[in-house]
Amino acid sequence: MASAKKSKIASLPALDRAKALHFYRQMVKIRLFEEQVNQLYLSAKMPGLAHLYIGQEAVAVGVCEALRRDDYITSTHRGHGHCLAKGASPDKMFAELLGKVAGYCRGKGGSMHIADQDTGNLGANAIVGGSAGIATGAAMSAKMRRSGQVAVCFFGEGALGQGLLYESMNMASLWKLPVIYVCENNQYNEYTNYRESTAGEVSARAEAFGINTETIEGQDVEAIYRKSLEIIDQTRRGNGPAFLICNTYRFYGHHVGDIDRSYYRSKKEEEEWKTQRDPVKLLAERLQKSEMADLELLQAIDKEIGAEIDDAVSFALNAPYPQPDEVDQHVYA
Amino acid sequence: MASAKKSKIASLPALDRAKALHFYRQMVKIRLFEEQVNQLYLSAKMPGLAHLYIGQEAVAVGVCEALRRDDYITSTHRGHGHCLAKGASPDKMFAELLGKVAGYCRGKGGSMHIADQDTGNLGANAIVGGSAGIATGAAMSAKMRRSGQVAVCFFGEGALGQGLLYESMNMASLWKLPVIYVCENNQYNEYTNYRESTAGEVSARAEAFGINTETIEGQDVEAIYRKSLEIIDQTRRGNGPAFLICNTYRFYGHHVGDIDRSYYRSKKEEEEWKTQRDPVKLLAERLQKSEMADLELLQAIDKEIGAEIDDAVSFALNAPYPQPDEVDQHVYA
Amino acid sequence: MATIPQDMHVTPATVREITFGQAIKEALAEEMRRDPRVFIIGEDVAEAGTAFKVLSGLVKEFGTERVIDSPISEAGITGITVGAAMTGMRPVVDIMFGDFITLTMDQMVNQAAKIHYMSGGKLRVPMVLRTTLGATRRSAAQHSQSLHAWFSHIPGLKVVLPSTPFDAKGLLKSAIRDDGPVVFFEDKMMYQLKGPVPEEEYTLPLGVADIKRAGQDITLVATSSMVQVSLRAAEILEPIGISAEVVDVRTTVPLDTRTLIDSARKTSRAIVIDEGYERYGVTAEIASVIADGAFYYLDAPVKRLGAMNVPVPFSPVLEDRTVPTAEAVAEVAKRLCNKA
Amino acid sequence: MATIPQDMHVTPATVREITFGQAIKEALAEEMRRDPRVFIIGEDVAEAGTAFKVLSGLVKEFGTERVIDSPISEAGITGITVGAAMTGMRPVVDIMFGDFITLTMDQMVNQAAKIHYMSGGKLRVPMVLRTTLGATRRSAAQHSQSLHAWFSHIPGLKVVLPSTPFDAKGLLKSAIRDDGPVVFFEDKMMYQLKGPVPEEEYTLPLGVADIKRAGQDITLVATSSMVQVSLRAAEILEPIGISAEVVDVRTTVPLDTRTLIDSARKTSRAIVIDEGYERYGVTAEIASVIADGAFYYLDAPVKRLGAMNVPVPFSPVLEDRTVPTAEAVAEVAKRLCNKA
Ligand SMILES: Cc1ncc(C[n+]2csc(CCOP(=O)(O)OP(=O)(O)O)c2C)c(N)n1
Ligand SMILES: Cc1ncc(C[n+]2csc(CCOP(=O)(O)OP(=O)(O)O)c2C)c(N)n1
Ligand SMILES: [Mg+2]
Ligand SMILES: [Mg+2]
Repeated sequence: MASAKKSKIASLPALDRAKALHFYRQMVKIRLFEEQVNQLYLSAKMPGLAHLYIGQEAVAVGVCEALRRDDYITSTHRGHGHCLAKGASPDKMFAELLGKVAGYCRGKGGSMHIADQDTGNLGANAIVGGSAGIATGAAMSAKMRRSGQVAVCFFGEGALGQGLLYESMNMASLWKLPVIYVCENNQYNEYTNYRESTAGEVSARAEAFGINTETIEGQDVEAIYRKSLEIIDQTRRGNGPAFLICNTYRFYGHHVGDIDRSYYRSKKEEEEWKTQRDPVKLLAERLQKSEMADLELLQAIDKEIGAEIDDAVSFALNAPYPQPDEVDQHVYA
Repeated sequence: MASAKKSKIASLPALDRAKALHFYRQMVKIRLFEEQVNQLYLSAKMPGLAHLYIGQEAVAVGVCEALRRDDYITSTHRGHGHCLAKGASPDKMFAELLGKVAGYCRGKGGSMHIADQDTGNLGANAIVGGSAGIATGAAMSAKMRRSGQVAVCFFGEGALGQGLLYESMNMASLWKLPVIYVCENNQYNEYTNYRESTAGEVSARAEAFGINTETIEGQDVEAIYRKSLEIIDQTRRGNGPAFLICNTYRFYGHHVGDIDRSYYRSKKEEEEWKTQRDPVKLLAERLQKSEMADLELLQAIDKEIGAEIDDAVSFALNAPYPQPDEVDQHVYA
Repeated sequence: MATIPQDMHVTPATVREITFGQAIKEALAEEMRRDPRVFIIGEDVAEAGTAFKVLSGLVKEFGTERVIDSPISEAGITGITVGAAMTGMRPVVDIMFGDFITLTMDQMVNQAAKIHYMSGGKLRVPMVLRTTLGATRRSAAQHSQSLHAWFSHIPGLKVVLPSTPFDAKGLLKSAIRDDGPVVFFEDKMMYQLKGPVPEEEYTLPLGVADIKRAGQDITLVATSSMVQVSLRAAEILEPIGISAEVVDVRTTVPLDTRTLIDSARKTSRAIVIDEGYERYGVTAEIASVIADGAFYYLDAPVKRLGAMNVPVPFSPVLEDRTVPTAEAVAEVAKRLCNKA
Repeated sequence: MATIPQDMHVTPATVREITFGQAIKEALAEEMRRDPRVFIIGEDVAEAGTAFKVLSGLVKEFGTERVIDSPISEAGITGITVGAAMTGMRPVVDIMFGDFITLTMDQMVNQAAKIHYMSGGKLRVPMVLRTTLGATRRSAAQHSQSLHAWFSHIPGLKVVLPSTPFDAKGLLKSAIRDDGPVVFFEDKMMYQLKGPVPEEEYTLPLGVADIKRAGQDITLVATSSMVQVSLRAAEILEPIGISAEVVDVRTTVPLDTRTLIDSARKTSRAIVIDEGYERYGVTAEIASVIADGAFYYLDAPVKRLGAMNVPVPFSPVLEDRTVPTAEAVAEVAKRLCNKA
């Protein structure tokens, strides 16, 4: 099987049309999902806050498309993209965001804690860096069970400040665990540029533990997909953990309430990324250039997915809340 | 002052005799102190356990001799050597080890918690890696107070497993704090060889944070002293933190009760270090070769210090215990 | 500048209404002006003024050398704070959500709390750890806890839980001047609460409870967010002829046992209300101190209301059931007074 | 293989005397044989068999794939344990000294304890964290604490405190088979204590207190190390005509409140003894549960004896004053029974 994969990579041609269009669908799905989340917040229909993934879609899709359905991921407070990319359905996600019983966690988790074991999603985590040990442990479990699964630990560059990450990488490297640490460097820890919080070179942090480390452009879904296939394959064959740095950007605020951002980053910077480095636009252009799709087709897809998202939202809006007496259920397994 | 130091380094000749003999005295003091600790344990006169520094004397002396009296150090469970090298007196140390009120901590701290602010010793620490933040904070304080002090954080290679160390190094590098991390790699974390617990290269762990890192032979006090003068001077001038790796060896057990060690390291390995890489013997030989001292003089020094240690022990043995009602004093400042 | 005794009434002339958050900021600003050794370190405390915007503007006055943005390293910044405090500074570390103190426990409990004692009284750790507590912000299980019971359990730490802008300012100033480590918990939901605070400088002593409302029939002992809840409960009880005394403990360590016990002896009934998990929480200590100290005066068992013993759920319909309400407190009070 | 009800007496024929440490090792070995998903991870657990030599030999039978020596990374190994437990394994993580749980709090409290609830009951974390408690080993402030009150405060965690070899084995086996996270505290000073343990396999349910000695005049509720202390106190009280009932809570969560309250109602007096710091410790919860549940039956206030509220001092003359002794318990009992 592993060797089969290898040949697959070797022979990998220009992304085939079906796959390319599927990537597009997935990225559009995340984009439109998050725009709806923002609307739900602005219209005061969503309790609490949410952290939008808009601008980073290529990372979640590029990496998750290279995974098996039974492979594991752990995610972060900015987790909707990872969740969708791994295969979750928008209706149950919206239901969770609105605290409804039809949600993935029966409304108990909310935006920062969506988990879905059916797609290998071990859960978003509201503790920065909090899932580094969990993902590493899932990889250890996969190795012990000889299941051939790998675990991907998604985290923002802010988690480089958390000691747990280094403790985990050390053990992953020592024991050659099948875990891939995916650092999404969107340039900011909340309201602070990562250069003010991060000494030295990010790549050196993982290389120091003897971990195979790669840095790539985070807005190019195809590049991320190809690189992911390669390192995931290596990791799956028992060559030990890998560390992937994807340079990207969040187009909106740290959370939906972070409107005035001028004190920590310039409008100009935001405009540049939105106009020149939008991962969805970039893929759409490539699809048209390579004549895999014309504008019409892409617009049809947008429309179709827009409708799916709208249905998901109304499903969630109309779904019932949990019975109050559920409050003390699921404390002990 | 700083520049004065610089010229001092540049012009540093073969170690002058007075200094060389002083190094010898300090190393012998640690050696004999620890041998007495072992005796006190074997004769059941010391409560609890202690972790002997024998074999590593060159590190504490080489580094501390390059420090100002008002510079700070933090130490570990294996801390007697650092404490003596920074200027503590054996009598109050033995008193502390025996739980007497004349001890540095009035008997409340014991072997793993000796602190002595008069010599800048912020305390030994029984939590592996537990003082990484404290030393870094002391350096931050020195910088804020513009005191010109530096802080040295002594720790064993086992502390490389603790996330706090990485969190601390990141901030020390970001803010160019005057802290020197001294990693004493004595090859073992308790009963496990460090290679089984440490992935990659130790030096890369600090370099990853953009920290100036040096690895040296830990049994050569002169080499350690010279290298320390150099990096401490750099650090003191505001060039940021440094990381010094000293490869060394503990000649006896992890603690005084660790007698049968064959299951984790060979007699042969121990013998090689004791016979060929004993830092005290190596210095003694060098002193004789360079004709700074003859055997007679060295033996006289041994005898003199032996007497000092014996007096210190009997002082401690005869000293009174704290009054029982001291038990709830010093909980709140 | 005098310490204001709990019973003193501030003369109206000098008073203005400010929010709880402003009171915190004023206390920090005044202490930073007064003592150059005081500085602030934490995540997004400078330009951003914290996630709750409580410190907005401080960096303008004191600069980034004294209002320091840190990496996301709770253990590291707490350790740095301990080391700085041991060597001549008086740092205030900001831990954004109380849930994150889980990452600081070794530095606070094995280091900060014990260094003075382990050194036989030689070393001192004059630091303040400011953090938050309180649920019902729809922030779910990892951003809603009130974990002050943990620190209250540890000898060597003092623990402050203010319930009004006036108390917050006076207690924070005392915490900063204390020669040992103090943990200061702020209720996130209270930052906008307004209250009278004098223009003049003042401090409030740590270890002195405050009777927020005098009463005869039952004693409601409360902390932080639950003080306001208890005051509302007292209003519900008033019309039905139950006069409730509301005692704010203000600091769980040192605990003003005398005031609590005296009030319970006077009223013969007591309920302890706190937003931490009820089981093994601070209500247990306070209730057992009262049950012991007022044993021969009590007409009914001391009751406790804490947060429900469940991780804090996200869904509003569930979360609202986990925190004690004025109505719930009033119900228990009625039963104890046989008026239910 | 049947669960042994607390009152059952094991038939002598099948019983041998083994130490507390051997009982722990037997429980682990039996569960590892029975279930391939069980493994052990910790510092020096393999060849060294832990710092207390409790696991000596396990690595011979199960190999280094199932008895795993780790780096000195308490947070990391606990996190790995959580992740492994979520994905089909049943790990047992060894945290050498209870003082080091300070480093595991985020992984245990924000992750392990909440994952089942936050996922709406979908994900499970069947793991055991084994650690130690207890002072008087002359190990000073950072190696002598009994911090079980912290975990007992957290919904989602179960907390076990065995006091005999028999209980240790039966409770550890149940902890390993539990589908959620369980924290298991072992008294360092008890590892050499011998007691009867049947050859036959058995488990003991979590949440069932055990009356270790029946009595009429006063109830001594104790945990872990303090159960033996209480039994000795009962012997001191016997000759002077005070019949003490000793109740071992066995698990602080779930807490068998029924048994505790019934005993106190029967004897009309109670003392709660535990080796954790007294203030805001487990004695507070248990005492207030009894004071409430037995209010109308008590002839005297419920008293508490915990460790003195000071960091544990090194000097033997000081350390010995910080832990409750049989004599101290007996003194309090005499006063409560008006025989002092
Ligand atoms: C341990 C911890 N500290 C602080 C926070 C508050 N916080 C939430 S998100 C965030 C910034 C995270 O930045 P990054 O990891 O780069 O992720 P991004 O938000 O950029 O996706 C912070 C500080 C937290 N949730 N957990
Ligand atoms: C946080 C923590 N974990 C575990 C221990 C137990 N312990 C004491 S010393 C030690 C080994 C330390 O090895 P190293 O850092 O290399 O120092 P060395 O003993 O070799 O001087 C361990 C695991 C501890 N004291 N603190
Ligand atoms: Mg970021
Ligand atoms: Mg070592």
